[in-house]
Amino acid sequence: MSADPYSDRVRALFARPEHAGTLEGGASASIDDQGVRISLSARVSDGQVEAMAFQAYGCPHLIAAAEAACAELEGRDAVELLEFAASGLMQSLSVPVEKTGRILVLEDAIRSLGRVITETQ
Amino acid sequence: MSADPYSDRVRALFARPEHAGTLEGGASASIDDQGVRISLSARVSDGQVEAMAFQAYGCPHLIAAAEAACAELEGRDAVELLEFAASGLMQSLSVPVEKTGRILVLEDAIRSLGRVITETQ
Amino acid sequence: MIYLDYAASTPVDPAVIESMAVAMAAPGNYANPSSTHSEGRYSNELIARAAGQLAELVGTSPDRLIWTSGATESDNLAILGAATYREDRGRHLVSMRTEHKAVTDPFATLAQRGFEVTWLDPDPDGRLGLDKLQSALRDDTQLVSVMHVNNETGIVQDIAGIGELCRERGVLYHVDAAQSCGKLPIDLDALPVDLMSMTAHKFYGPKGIGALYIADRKGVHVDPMLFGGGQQRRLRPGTLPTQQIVGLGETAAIATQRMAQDLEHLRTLRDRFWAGIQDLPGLIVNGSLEHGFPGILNVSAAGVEGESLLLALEPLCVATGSACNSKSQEPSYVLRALGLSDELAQAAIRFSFGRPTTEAEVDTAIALYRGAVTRLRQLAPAA
Amino acid sequence: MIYLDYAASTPVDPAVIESMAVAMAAPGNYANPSSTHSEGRYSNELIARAAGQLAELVGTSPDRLIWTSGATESDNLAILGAATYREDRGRHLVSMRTEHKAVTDPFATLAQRGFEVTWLDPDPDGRLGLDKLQSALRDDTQLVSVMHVNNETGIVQDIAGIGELCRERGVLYHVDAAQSCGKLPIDLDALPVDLMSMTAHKFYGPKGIGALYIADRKGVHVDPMLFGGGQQRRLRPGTLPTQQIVGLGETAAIATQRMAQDLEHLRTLRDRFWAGIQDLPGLIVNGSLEHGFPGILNVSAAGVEGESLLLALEPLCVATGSACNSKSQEPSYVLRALGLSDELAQAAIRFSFGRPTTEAEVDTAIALYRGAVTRLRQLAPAA
Ligand SMILES: Cc1ncc(COP(=O)(O)O)c(C=O)c1O
Ligand SMILES: Cc1ncc(COP(=O)(O)O)c(C=O)c1O
Repeated sequence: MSADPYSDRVRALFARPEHAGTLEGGASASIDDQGVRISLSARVSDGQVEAMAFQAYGCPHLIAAAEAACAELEGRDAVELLEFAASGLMQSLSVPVEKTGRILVLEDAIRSLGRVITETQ
Repeated sequence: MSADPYSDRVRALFARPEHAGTLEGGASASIDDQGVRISLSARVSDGQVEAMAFQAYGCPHLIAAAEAACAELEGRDAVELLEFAASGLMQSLSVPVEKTGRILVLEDAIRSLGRVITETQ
Repeated sequence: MIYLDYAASTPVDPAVIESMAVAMAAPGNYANPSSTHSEGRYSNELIARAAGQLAELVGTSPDRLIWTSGATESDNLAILGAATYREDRGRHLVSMRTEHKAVTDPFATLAQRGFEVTWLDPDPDGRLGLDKLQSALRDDTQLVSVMHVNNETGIVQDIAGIGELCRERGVLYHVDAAQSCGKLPIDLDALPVDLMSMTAHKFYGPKGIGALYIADRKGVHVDPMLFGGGQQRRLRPGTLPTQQIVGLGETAAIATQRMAQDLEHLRTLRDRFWAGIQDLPGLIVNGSLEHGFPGILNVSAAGVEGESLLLALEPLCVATGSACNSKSQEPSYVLRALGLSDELAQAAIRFSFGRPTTEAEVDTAIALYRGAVTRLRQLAPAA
Repeated sequence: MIYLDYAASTPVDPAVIESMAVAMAAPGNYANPSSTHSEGRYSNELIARAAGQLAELVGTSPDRLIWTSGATESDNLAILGAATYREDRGRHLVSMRTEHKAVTDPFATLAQRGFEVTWLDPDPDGRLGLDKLQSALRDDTQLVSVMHVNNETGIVQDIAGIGELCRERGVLYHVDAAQSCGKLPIDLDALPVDLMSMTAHKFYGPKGIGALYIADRKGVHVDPMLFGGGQQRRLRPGTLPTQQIVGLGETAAIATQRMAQDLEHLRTLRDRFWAGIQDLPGLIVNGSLEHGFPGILNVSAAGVEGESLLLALEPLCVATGSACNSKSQEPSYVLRALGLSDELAQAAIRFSFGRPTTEAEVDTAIALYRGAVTRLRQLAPAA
C-alpha cells in the first residue's frame, strides 16, 4: 500500500519508450478495449520481425509493457506473435492484478498483429 | 470551568483558621446534615459573644465560611446569632451554587447556637 | 519534488508546531484538562484560549465549538447526529452528488436506516441552483448539507443563499467547510448556517483535529456518537487533546491575520498557471475560474490518460480526483456529476496551491504539464 | 507543584515530541497519506513503521490495529461496533460496574437500544471472580468487556482467565487497556482477547491518538461508527493523523524498551510511599497492594473530607476518583462498587506515579499527606 506502485524498470520503459511511434508501410493492428487503446506496427522480412513500434493510450504499466514487448519481439519469427503470452511481462514488470485486463488487451493486439502478418504473407 | 474554584480569601481562611477548636465551658451546638458536620462553641458575657470557635468536617468553602463567621460574630450581641443569614458569606466567599446547602447548615448551626445561648441566659 | 497538493493536506506552520511542542512538554501543560488541580486548570485554559482563536476566525463564540478528530468526524456527527435527533420532524434529507465522501457516506448510511435522501446535481459550472434546492425542499425535509468549497474543483457554493432558503423552511443547514475554513472569510454570526465542519490540516494545522460548529438556535442539536467521560457537554467525550487543540487555535490565529494576503497570493499563482497552459488544445477547466476558490485548479486534457499523466508529471505532487479517492482507479464521481466522460474525468489533474508555493514552482509546473501532455498525446494512437 | 496524577495523563517523552515535529515539518511528511504521489507514499511509510512499533509492544501484527482518537473512541467502536455487528447472535452483554465511563456509557446506550446488560460486581479486592463470570454467561451472550488495569484503583484483572472462559463459550472479549498498554506486558498473540483499546497519553505519548486491536479470528468484526473516505478498510475513515500516529509509534517503541525498568521504578516508589503513610490510623487501601498495578495507589482516610484533603495537599497534583469524574462532586461509582461508604469514597485520593517521579517527590508527598490528614482530623468535630 505504501510501496511505489512502479518498479524502476517500469519507470525507465515509460520515461523513454524507444519503440514509440508507427512504422510506415509495415503491418499494423489496433485494439480499443477496457479503456485502453493500442496500435502496433511491424516491419517483417523473411518471416522475421525486423522492427516493431507501438502507440498506446493507457496507464504506465501498459505503456511499459508495450515498450518491453516491442523490444522483446524484434528479431523473433512472426509466427511467435500468434502465441504471445503476456504473463511473463506481467511478472517482470510487477503488474498489479487489477491491471491484468489491460495487459491482456496488449496480448490480444500482439496476436492480432501476428495474424495480420501471417495472413498477408 | 477552568477558573480556580477557590478565591484567595477562601484559601487563606482554609489554610489558617484562627477559630478552629472548642471553647471549654462555653455554650455549644452541633449539626450533622447533608454530609457535613459542624460544632460551634461560644463564650458569652453580658449577652455579648466574647469568643467563638468551630470544628467542621466538610469542603473548603464550609471551613472558610465557618472561620469567617466566627471572626465576624465575635463582639456581636448573642441575639444576632438567632437571625444570622449566610447569604453575605456566600457572596463574599463566592460559594458555588451547588454548595449552598452546606453553607445553610452552617447558618442553622449558628442560629441553633444562638438559641442555646439565649435560652440558657 | 514540487508539492502542489495543498488541498489534500498542508505542512504545519512552524509557529503551530512550536505551540504544540510546548503544550506537550512544559510542566503542567500535559495534565488532563478534566482534572481539577492547578495543572488541569492550566491545560484547560490553553484549550479555552484556542477555542477563542478558532471562534474569532469563523465569527462565533467559543462555546459553540465542539472539538473532533477532523472534518470526517464533524461531518458524521453533524449529519448522523442531527438526523437522528430530529427524526420525528421528518425523515427527508437533501445533499449534492458532488459532496465529499465524509458527507455522502453518512447520508447513504441514513438512507439504509430508512431516511430518504434527495441528491441534487450541480449546474454545469458546479454550483447548486437555488431553484433546484427550492423545489427539493419538502414539509418533511429536516436537514440540508451543501459544502462551501469543493475539494476537487474548488467551486464555491452560495452558502448564504442556500442557508436562507433552509431557514425560511425551518430546515437545518450543515456546511462542510473543510476546504474553506481559514482560507475564505466566514462569519457564522451573520450566516444562516446551523452546523459547520472544520479541520486543521487543510490550512497549515495538524492532522487529526477539527471542530463542529453548532448554532445556538432552537432545534439545533445533535445526538452524540461517542459515549464516555462526559467531556464537551456529553456531545463528544474523550480526553481533550490539548496539543492538537492548541495547534488548531494557533492555526486559526495565523489564518485570521493572513487570510487576505494568502488569497491574493493564491489568485496570482492560479492565474499565472492558467495563463501558462491555457493555449494547449483540448483543455477543460473542471469547475469554474469565476466561482472557484483560487487555491484549486482542476484541468482535464482530452486524449491523455490520467495515471500516465500523473507519472509523467513527476516530481510534481498533484492529485487525480481528491486525495481520499486517489487510490481507487474509478473516475471521480464529483467530475462525473459535472457531466464529464469517464475518459476526461480520469485525465483530470487537481493542482492546488498553498502559502509556500512560489512563482518559480508554478513555472516548473507549467513546463512539466505542457511537456507531459504533449508527449502522451504523441504516444497515443489517433482516436 | 508535584505531579502525582500520571493515571490521568502523562508528559510526552521528548523523543516523541521530536518525532512528531519532524512528521509535521519535514518536506513531504505532511502529505496526505492517502495520496499516491511519492510524498503521500512517504507519509504512509511513516505510519506503517509506527504500526509496527505498536504491534511489537502488544505482540500482534500491524494489520490488526485500527487508529482512533483515543481509548474513548476505541471502547465505543469495540462495544457499539461488535454488538451491532453480532446483533443476530444474541443481545446479551456482560461488563463490570467498575469499568471506565468510556465502557459503561456505550453499554448503557446499548441497553436503551434493546440489548440486555449484566453488570458484574467485583470481589472485595476489586477483581472479577471467574465463577461470577461463568454463571453470568448465557447462550445469547455475545460480548464481554472487562478492563485490564482499573484507572482509579490500579487493580489488575485476570484477562487471560476471563478471555479463556469467553472463548470456551464463543463470546467476544473486549479489554480496555488504556491504563496498562505500554506499562504491563501484553502479548495479544498468546492472549484470548478479541478486541483491545489503547491510548497514547497514558504512557508518555500524545493525547488524542489511540488504537483498537481487532483479532484475526472468525466472527471478530465491528460495524464502523464513522463513514467517509474509506481509510482503514472503511472501519475508521478520516485523513490519518501522521504526526499523532508517529508519536504513538515512538511512544510504543520507548515503552517496549523501558517496561521492565519502569515497572521496577514504580514498585519502589509505591512501596516507599505506602511505608511512609501506613502507620496513620484509619487508612484504607482501595484496591489491593497485591493485585494492584504499582503506578497507582488509592487510599481513603476515615474522617477526612475529600475536597478539603485535596486542597490541603497542594501543591500536590493528585486525583479524587478518576480525572474524568473529578469535576463532579459525586463519590466515585468505582469505589462505591468496592463497597466503600459515600464518606470513605469521597475521602479517597489516587496517587499515581510515573517515569519522571523521584523519591524526593514521594517523600514530600508523604509529609504533605500526613500533615493534611492530621490537621483536617483535628479540625473535625468528633463523629
Ligand atoms: C471537503 C472535505 N470534507 C471532509 C474532508 C475530511 O477531512 P478530514 O481529513 O479532516 O477527516 C476533506 C479532506 O479530506 C475534505 O476535503
Ligand atoms: C481505563 C480507561 N479507559 C478509557 C479512558 C479514556 O481514554 P482517552 O482519554 O484516550 O479517551 C481512560 C482515561 O481517560 C481510562 O483510564
